[in-house]
Amino acid sequence: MSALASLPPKPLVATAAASLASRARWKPAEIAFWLATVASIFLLPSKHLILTEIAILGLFALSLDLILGYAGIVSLGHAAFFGFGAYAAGILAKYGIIKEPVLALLASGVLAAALGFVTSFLVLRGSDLTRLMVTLGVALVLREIANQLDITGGADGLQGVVMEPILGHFPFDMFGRTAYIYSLVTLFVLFLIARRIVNSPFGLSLRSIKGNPLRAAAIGIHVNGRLVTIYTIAAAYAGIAGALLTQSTQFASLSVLDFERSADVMLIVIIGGTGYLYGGLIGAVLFKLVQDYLANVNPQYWQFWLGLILVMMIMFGRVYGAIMAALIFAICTWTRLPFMQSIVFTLVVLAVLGIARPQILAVTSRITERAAAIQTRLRARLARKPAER
Amino acid sequence: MLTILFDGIAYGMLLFVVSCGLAVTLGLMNFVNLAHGAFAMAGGYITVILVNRLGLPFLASLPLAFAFTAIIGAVFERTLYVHVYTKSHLEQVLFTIGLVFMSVAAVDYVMGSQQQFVSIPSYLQGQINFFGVGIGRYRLLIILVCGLLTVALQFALASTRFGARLRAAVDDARVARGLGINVNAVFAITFAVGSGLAGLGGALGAEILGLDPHFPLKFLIYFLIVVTVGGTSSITGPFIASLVLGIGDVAGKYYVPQFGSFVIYTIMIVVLIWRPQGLFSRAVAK
Amino acid sequence: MAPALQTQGLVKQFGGIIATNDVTLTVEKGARHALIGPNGAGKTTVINLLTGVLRPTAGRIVLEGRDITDLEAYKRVGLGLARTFQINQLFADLTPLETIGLAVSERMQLGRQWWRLPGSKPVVIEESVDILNRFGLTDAMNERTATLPYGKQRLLEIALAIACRPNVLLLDEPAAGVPEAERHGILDAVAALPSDVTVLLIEHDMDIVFSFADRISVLVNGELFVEGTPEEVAQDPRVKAVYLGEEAHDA
Amino acid sequence: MLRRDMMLGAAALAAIFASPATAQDTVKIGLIVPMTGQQASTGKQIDAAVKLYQQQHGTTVAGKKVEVILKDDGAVPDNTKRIAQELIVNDKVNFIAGFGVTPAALAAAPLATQAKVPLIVMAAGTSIITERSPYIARTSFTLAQSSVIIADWALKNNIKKAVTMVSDYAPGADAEKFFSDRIKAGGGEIVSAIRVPLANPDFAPFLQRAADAKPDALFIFVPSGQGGTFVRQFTERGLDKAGIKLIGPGDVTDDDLLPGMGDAVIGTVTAHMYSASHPSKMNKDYVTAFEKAYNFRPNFMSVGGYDGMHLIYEALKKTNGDTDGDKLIAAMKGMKWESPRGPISIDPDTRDIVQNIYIRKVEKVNGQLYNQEFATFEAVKDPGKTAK
Repeated sequence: MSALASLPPKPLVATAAASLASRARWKPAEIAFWLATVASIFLLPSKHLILTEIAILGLFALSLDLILGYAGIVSLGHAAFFGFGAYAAGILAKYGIIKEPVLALLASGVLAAALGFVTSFLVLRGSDLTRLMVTLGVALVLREIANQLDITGGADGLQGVVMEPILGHFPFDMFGRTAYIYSLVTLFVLFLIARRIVNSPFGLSLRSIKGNPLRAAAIGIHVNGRLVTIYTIAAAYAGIAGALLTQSTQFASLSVLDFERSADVMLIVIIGGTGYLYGGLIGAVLFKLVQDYLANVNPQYWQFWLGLILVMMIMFGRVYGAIMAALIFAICTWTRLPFMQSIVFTLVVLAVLGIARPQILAVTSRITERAAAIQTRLRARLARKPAER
Repeated sequence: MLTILFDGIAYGMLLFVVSCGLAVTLGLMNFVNLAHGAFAMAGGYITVILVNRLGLPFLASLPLAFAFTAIIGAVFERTLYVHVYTKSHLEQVLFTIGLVFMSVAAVDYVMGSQQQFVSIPSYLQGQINFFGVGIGRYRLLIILVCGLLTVALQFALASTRFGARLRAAVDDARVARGLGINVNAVFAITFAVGSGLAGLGGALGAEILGLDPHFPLKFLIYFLIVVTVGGTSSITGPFIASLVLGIGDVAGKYYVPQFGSFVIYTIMIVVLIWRPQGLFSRAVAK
Repeated sequence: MAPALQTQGLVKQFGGIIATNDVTLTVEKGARHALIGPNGAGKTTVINLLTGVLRPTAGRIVLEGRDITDLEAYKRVGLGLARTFQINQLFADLTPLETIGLAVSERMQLGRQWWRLPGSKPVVIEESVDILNRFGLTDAMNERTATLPYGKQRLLEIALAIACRPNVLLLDEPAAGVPEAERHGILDAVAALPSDVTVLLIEHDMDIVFSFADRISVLVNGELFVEGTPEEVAQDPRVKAVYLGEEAHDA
Repeated sequence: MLRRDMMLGAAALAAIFASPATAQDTVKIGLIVPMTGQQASTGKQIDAAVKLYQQQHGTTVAGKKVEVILKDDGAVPDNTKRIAQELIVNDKVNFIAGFGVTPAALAAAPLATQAKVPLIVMAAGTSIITERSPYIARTSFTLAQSSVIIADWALKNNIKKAVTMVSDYAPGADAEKFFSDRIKAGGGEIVSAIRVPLANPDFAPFLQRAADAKPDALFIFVPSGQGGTFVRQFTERGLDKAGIKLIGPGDVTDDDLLPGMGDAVIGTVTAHMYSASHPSKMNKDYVTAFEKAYNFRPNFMSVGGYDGMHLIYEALKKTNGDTDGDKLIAAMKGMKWESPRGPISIDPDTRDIVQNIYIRKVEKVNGQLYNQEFATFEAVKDPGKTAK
């Protein structure tokens, strides 16, 4: 290794710079995703209300993904920040402290961030289970506090929140159009920032901490400092999501701090996949649409089918599991099987599938292989064509 | 004063019986079974059916509740759970929450959404006055049953051949297999016993905690608190944690009712900050 | 001129077990110092104490005249103390380029910047590529670390420590687990370390130690046993009796 | 380009909203109740009663077809609000009804005003709800009604010292306030006021506190569903033998749970607007038909749903099928009819329900537990409003 070798060739540096930047480049699928959300404003006017809820949930899930997917912090109490932001926005509006929604939204985010900063020190130590329970405990204590205080309206919820028009120009309307566009814009802006964060040197250091905190410290990274930072940022995101909910529904209730809300957002992020930002968004879309569909088809027992989907997804992989669950549901629906028989039928099928799992997995993996082979062949052919021309 | 202490102990013991199955699966098998409450609920409903509909004596139905839930547990273990042992904790959470959703909806349909009550025989109702201390008979029964169980469990895990095999299987499944231990069977039995214990807890607890289809979700938090506070490396940890939480909860609600509901969460947070691995964990340097 | 690294009466107890007992060690600037000892002598514990992974029960650690006994691990790196691990501690999901780039940008205090893309600072990239080039890792720089062959991972392990641009480098058995055929690559890399970097080498393999070190300390049962030049240590009858005897016994 | 898109979208939107509501001859009712979660039993009772009403009275009124759209809100208020909004905006419902818990009703109230859609409260029982919008009418009850009446009864029956124990949320606070005020006004004393967390597994410490205060009676309000556990622990602790009377609004001896509560509850005195054993021909028919159809006993939530449907049907008859919100609410005001619970009417001033409150005692009839009515306070208005 001579002194000459220590001067790396120029093209190598260029390739390196390019490959480092490639992760942050916009991919066609991403652009398509955002175009689709813009299109939904115009194409699905009757769905704006549920879409608003999905956008808010997506932002909330994005927030959890920042700590779970990028820093490896599990949380079963993320609703603490969501709820804190929700109540903050409600109180700011109700008592006329900050009337303009966008400013109030930012203020709620800042307040939630402050809470996140303070509580972040509780999640620095301990195993996953400890973190789950400490975060859960924080959320439950907050819920109790909100229940006892007068300013939050206790168990009645915070009523009588009246929202001023956004930026003084765009009033919230009955059809939820303003609220939807407002939520989408907020989501998109925050997504851009999050995307920047996770692709930055700071984001890289988070990924290294998630992968190996011991080594991260050994190359001079202040592990706890970084964790506190990202936890605080995530808390701000969750707080803004909560504030959006309050602003679009014009009230806040104790349910914003519920355990179920924390658990749902966790499910959403895991379903959608962690550590690529879109997981939370896609998970939110899927989860909410499926839930809404099932609850409309079967208002009493939709949870049964939702549960079945989760079980199957873990047993047979996300795609195959979901398909198989959908098949079982379809069979029960089309044959108009009474619910009692549906339960029995499903349990029997589950047991059989469980016993035959190795064989089924063999089949599904073969299908995946075929699909992959076809895909590569297609790609190869597509790549060849222009060259031939 | 002493009555409050007594009630606290009874409540803690109840928490312990319902949760100890979870401590076993989580601590020994390293499996996060959030559907634990569903087994407890199954035990409760089995007792309701046996006692109220079939007219069996309450005391006789307790072991049956244990046995039936254990069988259900074993069936689920063999067909479904066995595939999920090697998955990550987060996936286990997803899987078992799915089972909870299914059980809640199914039980709601089959048994109705209203609360169910077990007909408690008259000799278990009311209080005994013991030197001025009011002692509920039913709560006394809970303490007795739970006390016996704790001793039996401790003995089974520490001093029997099965306990040794289980510990071996947990430490290193491959080595244990090499030693001729049927690891699958050991896990299945452990899981079944854990479920059975939950079922027994559900049967005993229906009277005090109330029994409705929402049970597995409503008490999930309590199970988890007991297990995390107690640590998962032994049976004594969760046992003492249950007692501390039970007495703390009851006393807190009695003396400072307006802050009553904070007590249990506060205890948990403080303990976990102080000892992140739980009160009674071996200091494992992993 | 203060020595590069010094310890005074370093003690570490785990419960009732004394892992390190009254270790007083001095590593001079620019030295190639080796710390040897039989299995379980507490060599890795010493490294963990020096780098701040563990806190000593008693004693002091001084880095270039500065007391770092109570300093957190990451701050010691900033002061120029870097290490490698006996078992690879890498970032499985990152590429070697990202890994080294991360260390370089952290050293330049750029790691908290969240608004910049990692590829946008030419200084960082040039230095990263330079380091990768020196360790022959440029071919694989864009692959996931977890998919690299073991030998390459081992090189990355050392390159990563170098990327911290240390004044004092602690090498914990750099050649551990590397097949004979790939060994010389590692040893070359170690031998090519800049001469102004002080190196403390923890090693098991006597060939490596004697070909590399200009000073050797022998650790037995957590205590410093003998210290001297390679010749002195090799001649020392007590070392022969205790250390080499055990080594022969092991084999 | 973007501008053109927006214009296009706006045009599409305008077209959708401008188009006349499809099928003018259908009247749609959005029924939002908790069908899952802890309040699920409320939803199931109401849903069953609504279905029964339609079976008995047909699905056509004033020449229009009445369609009920059932939605589950899980008693989560932001769900309730969103669902209500969707029903109004997308399904163009003419009524929204149901509402298992107070926060859910409060969340939806502004929508009723904005959209001028009548909102029928079939369950939630806090006084203030009907004041939140001029389009709200209630067919359930208010806690103030039963709490004040049971206080009157207690004073008459020589209960001077009472302990109140209520669940810590709005209806509980209402119950506590109206009962305490009445008792104090009548020369009685509240020795201890205990608030129990809403989600509470064990009543032991609170009951011990109540026992230690040695009152003549314990006034209890817990949401329906928790009553059973409570009463059993009450007797387990021997409070009944210590001579403490258990009194309260009827939620604690909910007909839905009463059959399974066991003999412990016998003797509990409550004030409420409905008992499944109300001795009228109409009620007997109602209970028989209900039990035949669903295999469980109707409770006070069910009559809230049943009468809510009746109110909607009658209002439609009066307006001759006109679904204008103002006209419908006007038609509802002052409406009187005979319900399974007895004679009831809608107060023309407050749109709240006026009904008889019965004092009942739990007894065993033919081996089954029932709330047997033994005294009646006629045409009770909501004291929460008259007090003002």
